[in-house]
Amino acid sequence: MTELIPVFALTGFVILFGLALVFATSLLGPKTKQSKVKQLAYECGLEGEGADSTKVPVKFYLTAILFILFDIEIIFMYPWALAYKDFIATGRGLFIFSSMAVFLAIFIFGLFWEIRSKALEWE
Amino acid sequence: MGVDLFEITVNLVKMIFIFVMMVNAVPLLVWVERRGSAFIQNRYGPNRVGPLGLVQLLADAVKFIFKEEFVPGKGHRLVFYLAPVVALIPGALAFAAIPLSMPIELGEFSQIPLGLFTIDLGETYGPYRFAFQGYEIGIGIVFVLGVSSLAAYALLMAGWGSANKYSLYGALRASAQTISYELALGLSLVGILLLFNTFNFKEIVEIQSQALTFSFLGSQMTVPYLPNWGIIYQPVGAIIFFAAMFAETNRLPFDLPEAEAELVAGYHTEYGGIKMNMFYIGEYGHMLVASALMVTFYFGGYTLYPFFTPETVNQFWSETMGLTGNPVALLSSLSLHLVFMVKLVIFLWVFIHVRWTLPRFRYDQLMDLGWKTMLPWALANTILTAVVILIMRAAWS
Amino acid sequence: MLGAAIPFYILSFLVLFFAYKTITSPNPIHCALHLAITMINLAFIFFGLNSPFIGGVQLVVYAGAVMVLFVMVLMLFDLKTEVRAFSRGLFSSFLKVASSGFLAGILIVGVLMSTDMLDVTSDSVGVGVKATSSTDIALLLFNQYVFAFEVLGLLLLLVAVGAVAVSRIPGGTHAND
Amino acid sequence: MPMTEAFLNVGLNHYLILSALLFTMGMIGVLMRKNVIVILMGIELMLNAVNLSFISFSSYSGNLNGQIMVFFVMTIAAAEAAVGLALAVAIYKRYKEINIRFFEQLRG
Repeated sequence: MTELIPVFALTGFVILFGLALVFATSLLGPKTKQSKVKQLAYECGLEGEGADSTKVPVKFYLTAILFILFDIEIIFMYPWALAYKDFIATGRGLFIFSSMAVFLAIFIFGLFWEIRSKALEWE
Repeated sequence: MGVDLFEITVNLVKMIFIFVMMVNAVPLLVWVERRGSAFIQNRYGPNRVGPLGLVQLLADAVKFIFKEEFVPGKGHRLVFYLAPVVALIPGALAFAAIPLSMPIELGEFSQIPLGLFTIDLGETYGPYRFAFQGYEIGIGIVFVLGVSSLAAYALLMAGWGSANKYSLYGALRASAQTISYELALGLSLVGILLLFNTFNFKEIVEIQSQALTFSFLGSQMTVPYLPNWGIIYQPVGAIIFFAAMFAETNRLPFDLPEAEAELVAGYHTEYGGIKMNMFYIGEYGHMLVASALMVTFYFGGYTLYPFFTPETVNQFWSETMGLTGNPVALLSSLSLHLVFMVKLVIFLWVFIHVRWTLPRFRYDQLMDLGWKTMLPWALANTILTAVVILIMRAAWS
Repeated sequence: MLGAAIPFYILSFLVLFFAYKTITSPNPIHCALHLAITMINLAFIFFGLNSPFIGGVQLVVYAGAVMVLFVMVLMLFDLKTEVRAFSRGLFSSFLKVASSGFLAGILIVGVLMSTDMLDVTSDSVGVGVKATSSTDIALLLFNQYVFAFEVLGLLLLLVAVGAVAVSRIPGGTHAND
Repeated sequence: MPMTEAFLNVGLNHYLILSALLFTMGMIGVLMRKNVIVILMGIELMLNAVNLSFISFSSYSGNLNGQIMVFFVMTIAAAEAAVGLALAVAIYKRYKEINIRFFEQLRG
């Protein structure tokens, strides 16, 4: 665990730095009266209902779901790429290639199915 | 982190120095960006405050800190305040994991020579090995990918914490965009992994510091005077990586989240003063990381094969300049760092130049480009690389 | 010894604290953000346990993808802070917490009693354990688990198809207003 | 002092106890919360607790199979979260409700 101490130290330093900057403005900045009109969201001058009531297209979450699935498939390719030459060196290159070829065939089928089914269409 | 006080101090100072370097690069880059855009558009840019307008940066920084504090009335205070702080983290953590030069290997020493006089330390220190980076992480690539995928939180927190519809919409757009392009980004790196077979940045750079060497139909081929750079094997991968990095940094031509005409200023509509500036630090930090990764993966990192490699630099300082011991290690590391910085600056300029050259995409074009063009191309690149490696090695081994 | 203990205790405190916040915050978005911090800390615990690759995957997959999806979906819903976040019934809640606590107690006592029987006592900390390289994992994965790997690919395809199909169910955040 | 010794000598026990506590928290979350999405989060917590115990056993016994298993568990957990959220969104779109109590009344 000791090799992680620098990472924690840097994270802590960055957070402290950021908080210090944020608090510096609240200390140094001018203090004017806050009014209701001033605190309105920068929209159209009407009182907003807050972002909570915004309706957003479902497309966004569909994109996120498809991202997760493809992201995992890509992460699976990393160890494969790492061991590729080792397998070739031991004469099992065709095996490792075909095992990924099957996986990639599924991946590509999935990708083209998504494209054909218009799941990735933004109008 | 270190065995004695000296090593711990050096490591801490080094880390903070790298972070401060990132933070300070921001005003400089903003200045370059403003002057550069003015140059491209045949204007002057900031030129009043100080020589070449350089002091303008200082004036801006002071102005940012003395701005009034503001939270939208319906906003979620804590999330609103924390979002800019979170925006700083991914860039800083990722940049600290990238080697900026070769490690400094110090032998034992008991005095510090400073030109004419020397400081006697009294006792013997060393030997030490200081990596020229914040910290060495064995699985560098996965770590950097993981850390920079956290950038989506800052956007989402900013958008939601502001309680503003423009902000929320901008945040959703931004995060959908970053995650879409992360796929092409991750996939383009598979080609690099296939070639170099390691997650470690330092090993990747070391492989690239030699002459162009590859196996051709089972026999080892070497091309002298050409560096063993990733770009030579992976031109398509490099282009996809660079384009995806543009989208990750949310810069033009991919700056849809803050498309002024549609969304005011996107997720930082409600932010002002230093808090908005912190988002900029995050963005420019991402730019630095992108350029550094580009240099490390495809352009030889801190080496430039025939002229600047760890061996030649060592040789230059020890034989040509006649130095021995620790100064050689120190100076050769610093000169390689200079090589890295030159490459980094070139890529940063490309980032800035592209911003003022290309028009903005429409959102559907942007998503189409990510999912339907870049992802298939990255896949094709991966398959082609695998097939070529198999043909060049397998049957003849 | 202390160098390993301090990060462990800091990390486990953070993990438990944010896990606690995850299940108690009334606002679901806060829950999701707390859970994301928990995941990041867990990733660092994995790094510390000589499995850096799994730690990195945890960062990329959980913290970078799954939790982003959670946060996005919660922003999609117009969820006000839940007035009553917990299910009602004093007696049944007490029963639930008590049985969970009982389970935790059994687990902890079981751990304390049984690890002595294993060959991996605290004496062997960091001594016999060699730093595992990611290549070893890759070799193992593609030597012994190729079939599981292919099946997972198929599973992910099915999930993608299913998610698209489910998202086609009529109604919509736009439509009904 | 054997007590401080046991406290400072971080070993397998410590990780397993952490995992047990994490699992319990996830379980309480699943049992007590009403929001379906928060319940999914509780499930993620429980899965992570199990991953932690896998990893600690793998690390302390030097057996890599545990890490592979965690890799698979993560994949399945992510797939589960994706499907679960898709269903939650679908039901929410139809009925404007994500209370787990309401889900009990859904028939055919």
